[in-house]
Amino acid sequence: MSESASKSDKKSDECYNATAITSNAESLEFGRTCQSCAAGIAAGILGLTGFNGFILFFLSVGVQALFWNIKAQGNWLNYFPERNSFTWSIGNGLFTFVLLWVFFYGMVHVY
Amino acid sequence: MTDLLLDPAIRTWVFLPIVVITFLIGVLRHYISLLWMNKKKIDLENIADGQYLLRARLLRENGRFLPKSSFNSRRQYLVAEETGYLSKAMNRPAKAANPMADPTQMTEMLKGNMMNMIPMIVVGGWINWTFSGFVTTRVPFPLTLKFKAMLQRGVDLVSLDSAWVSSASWYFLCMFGLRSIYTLVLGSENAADQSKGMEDQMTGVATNPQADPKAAFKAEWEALQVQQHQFAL
Amino acid sequence: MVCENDWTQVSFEHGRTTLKKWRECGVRRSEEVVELWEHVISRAPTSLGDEQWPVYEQVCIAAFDCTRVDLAQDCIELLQSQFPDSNRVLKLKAMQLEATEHFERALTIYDQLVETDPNNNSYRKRRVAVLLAQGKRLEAIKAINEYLKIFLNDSEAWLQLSELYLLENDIPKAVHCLEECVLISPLNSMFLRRLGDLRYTQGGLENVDLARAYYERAIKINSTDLRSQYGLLLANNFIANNSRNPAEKKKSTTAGNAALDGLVDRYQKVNSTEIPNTLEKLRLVQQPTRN
Amino acid sequence: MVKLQVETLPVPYSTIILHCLKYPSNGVLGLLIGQKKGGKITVSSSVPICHEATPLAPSLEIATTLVHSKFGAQIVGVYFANSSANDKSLNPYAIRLAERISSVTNSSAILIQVINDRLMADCEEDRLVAYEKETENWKEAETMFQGANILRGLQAAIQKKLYRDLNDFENHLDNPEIDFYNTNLGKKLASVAELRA
Repeated sequence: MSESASKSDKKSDECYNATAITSNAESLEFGRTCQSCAAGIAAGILGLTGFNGFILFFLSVGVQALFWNIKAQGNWLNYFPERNSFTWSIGNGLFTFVLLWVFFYGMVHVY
Repeated sequence: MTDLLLDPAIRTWVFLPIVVITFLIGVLRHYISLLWMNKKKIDLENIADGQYLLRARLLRENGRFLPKSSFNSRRQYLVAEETGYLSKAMNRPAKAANPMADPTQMTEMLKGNMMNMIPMIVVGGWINWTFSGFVTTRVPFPLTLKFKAMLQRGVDLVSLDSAWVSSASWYFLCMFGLRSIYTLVLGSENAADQSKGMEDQMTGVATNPQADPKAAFKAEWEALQVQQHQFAL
Repeated sequence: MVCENDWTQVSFEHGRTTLKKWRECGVRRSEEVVELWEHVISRAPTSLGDEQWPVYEQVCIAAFDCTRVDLAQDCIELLQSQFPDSNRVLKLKAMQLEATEHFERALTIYDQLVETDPNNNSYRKRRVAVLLAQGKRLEAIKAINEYLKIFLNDSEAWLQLSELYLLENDIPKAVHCLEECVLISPLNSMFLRRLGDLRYTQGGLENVDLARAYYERAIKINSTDLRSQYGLLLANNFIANNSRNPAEKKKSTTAGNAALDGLVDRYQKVNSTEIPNTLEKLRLVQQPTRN
Repeated sequence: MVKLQVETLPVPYSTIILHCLKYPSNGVLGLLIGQKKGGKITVSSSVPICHEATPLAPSLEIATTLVHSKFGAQIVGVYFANSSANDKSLNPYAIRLAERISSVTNSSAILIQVINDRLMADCEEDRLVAYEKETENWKEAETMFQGANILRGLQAAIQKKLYRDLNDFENHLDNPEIDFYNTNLGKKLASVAELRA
């Protein structure tokens, strides 16, 4: 192994298996969707209004990231090019969260 | 904040149907696009273009696993002045690939837009027209007044708190919210929602070689020229 | 993987999953496929639902391999009735001609198939297979080169080409083909190990040094690959015996002995004692570094 | 130079044929173990090495070192079968391996070729043809063939599909537990009634 590879760029003989990355990304996406649905339903039924709803959402994002890191036994970089356990498709998650939040809030509290 | 009591009939006849309609339209669009995606007749030359582009990228990425001599011989093969495939393809006369002249290109683009924009506008308009004049639900988070005008179209009650939203806005909320649920139901790469298509267009991921081969070849050619090889093993 | 030897008493479900496994990883165990079909699956093929068509195709190809032309004929008729004008069934017919040595007629069908569907590379590969079956190795090499001009990222074709060059005893070209395979899938330890073998067979200090590098990388990817461990041992010993500068000699001797220890404890784990002590003979004694 | 007499005992004879039958689609290569007395070589057992048409140096080298350290000078030659049925030429890799063996055991090694189109179950003639190195080129040596009972024993073995238990050095490389000297297969073959010459 040539040691001359400078530490700045990643280990020079590192390369990623494309199919593995896509399947990992899909499972992350699946996890994110389920997490945001669960958070939305909870917020809706609990009738949280305003910011505590969003607090619940980001709390569940944190818990989700925690679980993912535990599953990856801490070395996240073995599975993904960069550390994105928090920021993974959070936009999508937010929209789904808001939808379900409003939906269940409407079902329980408005009608 | 006046607390309205909404007639439960709104829930059963407006609130729930909108969600169901949005979801089913997404599923419908997915299957229609599958039908319409006719087997694109890619002629051999485009395949070769695609393969050589992929080859150039592979050479750059994994070239470090080959000794210097074989890396250089391969690079030479690709970028040599007259014989290299990349250089030939780079200054190949631009065949009439521009969309205006090429009819098949036109129908492709039209079909793409048709599939995406029109259903969204039509259904939005229809919902707006049928379910106008009343509010469907209250949004649990406070909204500024600016939203009031947009979200309560057709309901011009000044005193009403802007948290109450009309059916059209609920439809748009469903549109964006259901996007990830489609992946649950229809599997990973589905064409149920049009926003994914828009994203691809913007990030250039979907530009296949036919669209602009010359630019892609030029980029690969330069990248290969500049690549200095360092045997990684 | 323990390979059962008798496939006649296997359960239907187990038979179905084995066939599926063999279909997916392209294993060539034709006789067992035919045996599985006749004794197990043929009892209720329709219960496989849609999966019966790929199974028929698999059994048909296996029947060709075992010269069971009768079984192959039945499969083709069934497939023909189900998919009247499908190119795949036509390809099976061409393979049948191949199996019965009518190479010319098979070639004409393949040429015709290539015209109708130029993007499908399996017809071109069948054409090369016919040339190989006729023993025309040089034409086969030319045909593969032609094929690779278009589909140049197909590692299966590169592997076949390197085999053919090896048969022509042209190792440098075989090395070139293997390097292509490594380029296409750098994480495949088999390509890396085979490239190491080729470099080692080429001989010469510089090639064996490259071979060692490839073996090291192959072991990094798949540490249980006995072949690369042996390769590493041989490469290091070769360098230790032939290299002139003492530092290199010392480094490769220690590396060689380390590889040897790795092999010995692999065999101890499998408690075979006879091979480890023969391997001990290959252990190099650390010559005092002469200054 | 009087022609060398080569006699292959029933067990190695059938192991060689079973090795070919286990891998019908590609050529095979293996080592011959036996004694050399005067002008007569008796092959007492055979070690299947690989089933690749183009075996590479490392696996051959390891196999020869292992077998040499176990059998010493008893290695008498190499057997091979070409992958395509009608290819009668001598396999260059087998020739090189035989030369390597004669240099290692410093006695001339023999080469046994399996005639592919005689592998049909019902064929009566001898399936093996032996060659010996005569100065520069390989000349056919005289093979002693015990005829009938070997073939009947062979058919019984093929009937019992014994070739599926055979393992060569390549399988050993895939999984170290596999014993590529095929001791238990040899016992099974010896137990086949007809084979007891």
